Amino acid sequence: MAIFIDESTRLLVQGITGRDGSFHTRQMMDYGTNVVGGVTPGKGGQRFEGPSGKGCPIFDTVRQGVQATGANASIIYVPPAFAADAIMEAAEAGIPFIVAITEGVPVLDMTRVYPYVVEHGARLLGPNCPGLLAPGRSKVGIMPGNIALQGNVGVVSRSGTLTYEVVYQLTRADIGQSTCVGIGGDPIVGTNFIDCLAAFQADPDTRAIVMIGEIGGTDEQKAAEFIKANVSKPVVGFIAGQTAPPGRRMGHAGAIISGSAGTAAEKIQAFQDNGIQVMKRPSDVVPLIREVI
Amino acid sequence: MAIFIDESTRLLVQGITGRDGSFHTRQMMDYGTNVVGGVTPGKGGQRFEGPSGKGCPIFDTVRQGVQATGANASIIYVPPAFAADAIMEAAEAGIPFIVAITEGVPVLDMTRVYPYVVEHGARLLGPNCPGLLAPGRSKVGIMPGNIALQGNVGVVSRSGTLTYEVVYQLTRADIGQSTCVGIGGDPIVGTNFIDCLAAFQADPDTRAIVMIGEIGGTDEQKAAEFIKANVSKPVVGFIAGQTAPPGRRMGHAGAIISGSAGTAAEKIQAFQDNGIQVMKRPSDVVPLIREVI
Amino acid sequence: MNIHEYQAKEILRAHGVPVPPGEVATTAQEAQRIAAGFGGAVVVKAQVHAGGRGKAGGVKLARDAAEAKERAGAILGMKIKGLTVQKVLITPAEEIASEAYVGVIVDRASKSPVFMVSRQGGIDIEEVAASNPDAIQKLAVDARYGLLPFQAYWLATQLYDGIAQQRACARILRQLHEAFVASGASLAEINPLITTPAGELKAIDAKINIDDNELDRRPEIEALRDTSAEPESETIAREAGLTFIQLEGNIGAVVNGAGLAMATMDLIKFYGGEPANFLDIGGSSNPEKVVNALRIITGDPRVKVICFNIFGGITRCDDVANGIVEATKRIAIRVPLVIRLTGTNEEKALEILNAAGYSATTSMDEVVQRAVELANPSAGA
Amino acid sequence: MNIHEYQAKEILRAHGVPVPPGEVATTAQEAQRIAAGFGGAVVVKAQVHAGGRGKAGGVKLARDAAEAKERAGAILGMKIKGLTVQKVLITPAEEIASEAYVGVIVDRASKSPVFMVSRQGGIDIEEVAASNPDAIQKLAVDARYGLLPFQAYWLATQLYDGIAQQRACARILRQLHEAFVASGASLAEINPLITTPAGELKAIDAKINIDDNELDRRPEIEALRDTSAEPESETIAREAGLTFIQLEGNIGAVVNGAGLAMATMDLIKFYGGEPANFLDIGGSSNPEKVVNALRIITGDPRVKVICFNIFGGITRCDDVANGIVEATKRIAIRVPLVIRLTGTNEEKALEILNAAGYSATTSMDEVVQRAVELANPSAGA
Repeated sequence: MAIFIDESTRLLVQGITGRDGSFHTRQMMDYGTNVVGGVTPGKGGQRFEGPSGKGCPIFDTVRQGVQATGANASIIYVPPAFAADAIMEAAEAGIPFIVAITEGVPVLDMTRVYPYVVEHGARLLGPNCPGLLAPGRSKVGIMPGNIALQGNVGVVSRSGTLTYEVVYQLTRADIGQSTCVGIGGDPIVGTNFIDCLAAFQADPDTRAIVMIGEIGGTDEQKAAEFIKANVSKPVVGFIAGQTAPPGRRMGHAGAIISGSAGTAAEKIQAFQDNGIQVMKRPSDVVPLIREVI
Repeated sequence: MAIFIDESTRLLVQGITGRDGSFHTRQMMDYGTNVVGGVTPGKGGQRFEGPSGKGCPIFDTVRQGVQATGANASIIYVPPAFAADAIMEAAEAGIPFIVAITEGVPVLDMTRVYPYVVEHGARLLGPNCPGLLAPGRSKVGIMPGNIALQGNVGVVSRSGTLTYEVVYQLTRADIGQSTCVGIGGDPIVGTNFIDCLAAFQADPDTRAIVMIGEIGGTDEQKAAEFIKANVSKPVVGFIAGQTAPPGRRMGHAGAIISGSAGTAAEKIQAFQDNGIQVMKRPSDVVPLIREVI
Repeated sequence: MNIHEYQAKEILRAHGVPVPPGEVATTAQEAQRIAAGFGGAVVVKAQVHAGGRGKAGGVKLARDAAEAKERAGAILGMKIKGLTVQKVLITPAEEIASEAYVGVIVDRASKSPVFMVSRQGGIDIEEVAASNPDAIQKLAVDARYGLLPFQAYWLATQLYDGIAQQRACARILRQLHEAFVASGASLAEINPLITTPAGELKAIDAKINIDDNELDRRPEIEALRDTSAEPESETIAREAGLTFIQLEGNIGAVVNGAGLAMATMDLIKFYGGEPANFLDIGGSSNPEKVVNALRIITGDPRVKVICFNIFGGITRCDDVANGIVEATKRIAIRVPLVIRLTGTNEEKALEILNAAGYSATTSMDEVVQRAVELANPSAGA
Repeated sequence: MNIHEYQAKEILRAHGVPVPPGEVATTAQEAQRIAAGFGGAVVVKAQVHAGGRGKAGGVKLARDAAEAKERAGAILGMKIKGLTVQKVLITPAEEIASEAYVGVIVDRASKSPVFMVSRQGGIDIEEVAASNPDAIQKLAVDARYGLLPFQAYWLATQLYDGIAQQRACARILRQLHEAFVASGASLAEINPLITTPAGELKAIDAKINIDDNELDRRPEIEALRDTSAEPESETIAREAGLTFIQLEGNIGAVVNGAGLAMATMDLIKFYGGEPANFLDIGGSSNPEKVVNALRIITGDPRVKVICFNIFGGITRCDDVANGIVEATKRIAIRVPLVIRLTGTNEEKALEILNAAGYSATTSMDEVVQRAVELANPSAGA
């Protein structure tokens, strides 16, 4: 088992013929993900050639792609100006799980996209996220497949490359993962920590959880309270930005400290108050996870 | 029992100080409706004086009115330009049952209002409707109270004054009504025939139903199918506009025949096909209802 | 409210839709001058609020300016479905490779604007709907979001195969939707949307109907009303806040409420009479409305009796009674009035009428039967 | 992106908000001339991207044009939170009966724009939030519907008691919301919104922050960027597609991803070092970005070592390696480079680096410890 994706995932790639879309589609095919089709307006009817004889048909619209392939998940690599539309197109076509990799989506677009996705009964992961990886089963996103190892630790993170770092540390120590999920660092994302924590709690293959937060907002504090109330599995946490100067934006929209809300100290305190073991540096994940499983 | 309203209805009147609002508030108070407050921006804090020592406080906003009075229904008499906003205000304030009397609401306004009301878990009756009357119990609208008689026939109609005509015929024949509902003739209304038919079917005090439709659209045809499938109580039907010339708009937006859809003949056929007794003229309601109860 | 083709095209043009140029002429000479300005072949199109202009001979090709003058001369003044043509639109003739239909209406069932598109353009969408419903693709627009780009593109893929035309069509659909919303329309359609031999998309004919309820807040749209294109009695009625439709019979009817008015017409026919009109004085009562109603009805020489059927609700019977009394003072009414009044303030109304020498009944059957007898003494009820 | 007060006011004015007149001066003479044009007392306000201008002495009242010249002379060139004031706004002094706060931000928790209003205007809303949270009323706006009239009116009733001011405020709130959406803002506020002794509402100070992601589709907003009001290195970085923040230490860092970059800074501190910067080369890899990153970092004389921490995902390690090799050809790099590369195309990257004489590790702890040692030989890890 894994969360959100597994061997039955039938993936459609929106923006399959772009630079990033085509590169990562090949990577996903290589990993064994069942990529059933791609979407690029005007290229419907063509075929996408993947590695080792793999490939898939290309469609003009998601609706056509779903009708032809029975896709049940979609991943989006289109440029930011078109990302909101692509997400809504996937939701309207009945795709239940949508991953938006695209970075730079205007947040006001997301204020309309989010309710649209909810109304259509879909789950959105991202935008501005690395997607997710169920090691040995399916990869939907851009996480390097070779750094992960199948196992029983669930990883959830607001960051992209920092997630890889933690996963890499676990794998080098021979600690496998059930699913690694990057939820994205934008102010409005479709899936938050709590959604993932609840899914990991329900997943019989997950025995412990690593949660990687960063400065800005109060999602980690809320997640910590949720963990105390609803998660019986052990959780290890990390907060990036402990030494960031206050009041400056650190790269993504999420990483900003305004006033007293959202500092690393506050979040670490919330972790400690709710029984979550706190990592001082990424490599601490290994001893802390070893302690709990 | 009655449908949608009863003795526990606590009514707020939006537009209480206008010509129509103040007149009909007095009529409703006279009838015994529990009018708990009114709303007119800028007149908050004043008092509305009703008949025979009755009266109620006036508020600037619906939210304030609901907080102060615990209102659970609202009726709207504001001018058409403000009606959409008034309906949404009532829904947002948590009013579960909203009656919009206002005639002339732009239909594009309603395309946004309808989903808003649904999202807020409210029921809207109207707009451009006469409201409803549960004889002897409560009156929320503009139907003349003195033409109705408490009893066991449910009346539902797309028309205003034609409803009064039918109710009047019943009362003169000493046949009482459980609730008389005018759903309004606009293209987009909050409550349709089927909603009312389902409520009458569930209402133990209703033993037979009179349904008054008119030319235009396919609501009567759908209602007829619904009746066959879901309504065990006897239904008597009427369609206005049997002699209307095709292609002309007959007063309200609803009453237009375009192409072959929505003619009186088609609707009468649908009634007959689904076991509904058809009245040739309004006064036929009496013998037909006598037959079935 | 109906507006003319040339007005609808102006609105679409303002929203970016590719509409070929066109100018309106009210005389044959003007048509000639406009056609000469365009050069080459033009189409002369009757501007009239009626469907089926083409079949009625209201749309003609002219090879040159001289022929345009001749065509315009023939079309101007002709009657189409009872309406006199007073304006023609002159527009350059276009070469057509294919024709599509695109339109948007407010749909009762989905409570939304619904787009309809079809590769079968150039004929009435109702005909396509009847003969080949599968040739129409529909899409409901959630008004909270508007027509989304992917939806416009999907519709476009139903009409065109190449990406260039799909993109052009998607753009036109979004512009059409903007025009629809901005003008408070209940219907907006382009039919045909042609493809030229060079692959360009152009809107060759267009129709926009406006929701009457939008006019108060859109004076620029209200200003498009062409009162010369509708019967005068209907113009007077509308300005008086009445809904009036002229019919062929001899029994004038004054009723409050559209449903009751239709039922009254039906009942007149039921008892063997013929209604002279549909007239709804509406929900909000005002004695002046009654005066205007009587003025309009008495203007029809065929009317032999006037039948009031008023059921008071928001309309108050006393206001109507006052209107009747007032009207008899100001207008010479030479036909009998038969009156039915029931509902709000009924007693006051009866007092007012009795004081002025009128009687009234409370029965709709009775008043209609009486009217039929008076209109046509030979016919029994 | 931050814009200046005078720019924010221009946007609000364009949406109908009552904003008193104002002009920008870059010299004391110009300030005098503008003040003379207004006549009477004016306020001279530093235009700088930093909060707390008033406390820092950047906002001064001047009774006449001569005093305005003097005040402007004192404010122009002063430093507020490290930023030099290069422009002042001159605006007529207003009589104030009361001050309110109105603002709208994008809120993570409700995933919506949220309005905040308070009768306690003229001070930072953060202070009010801390000292008297009940003095702030909030309302989330469903972006599918926008700020509805009744919502604006409800907010207005929280600030004003009379209907005239409530209506005026509701109108301003709707205009503020329009400006917020039209400019792609993440924050828009009027503070204070004053009431004059005559009862008029006026926006006396305004702030709008723009979502950087909106700039591509809003060139007119991008054009408001004042690069003279930000550190030059940050301007260069932004134009190169990098996120760069200057810090105080001596270890330059080049990282991909904001989270990993922050974690790298944290780890530098953990091992006793001090980061010289935050630098994120972003998600989409391009060798040129690495060249630019090295160019910026090597421009800082304090930097003693440059630490690469790259974990390839959408960024490909070989692109980064190519960038490093390319940069060493084009820039004289006088400090040691320590490199960590893991992930997508890691092997190719190592080949490229080895061929150019560089080595790399795959351990973040190792590379950071090495950097700290090189920067500060006396401090042990």
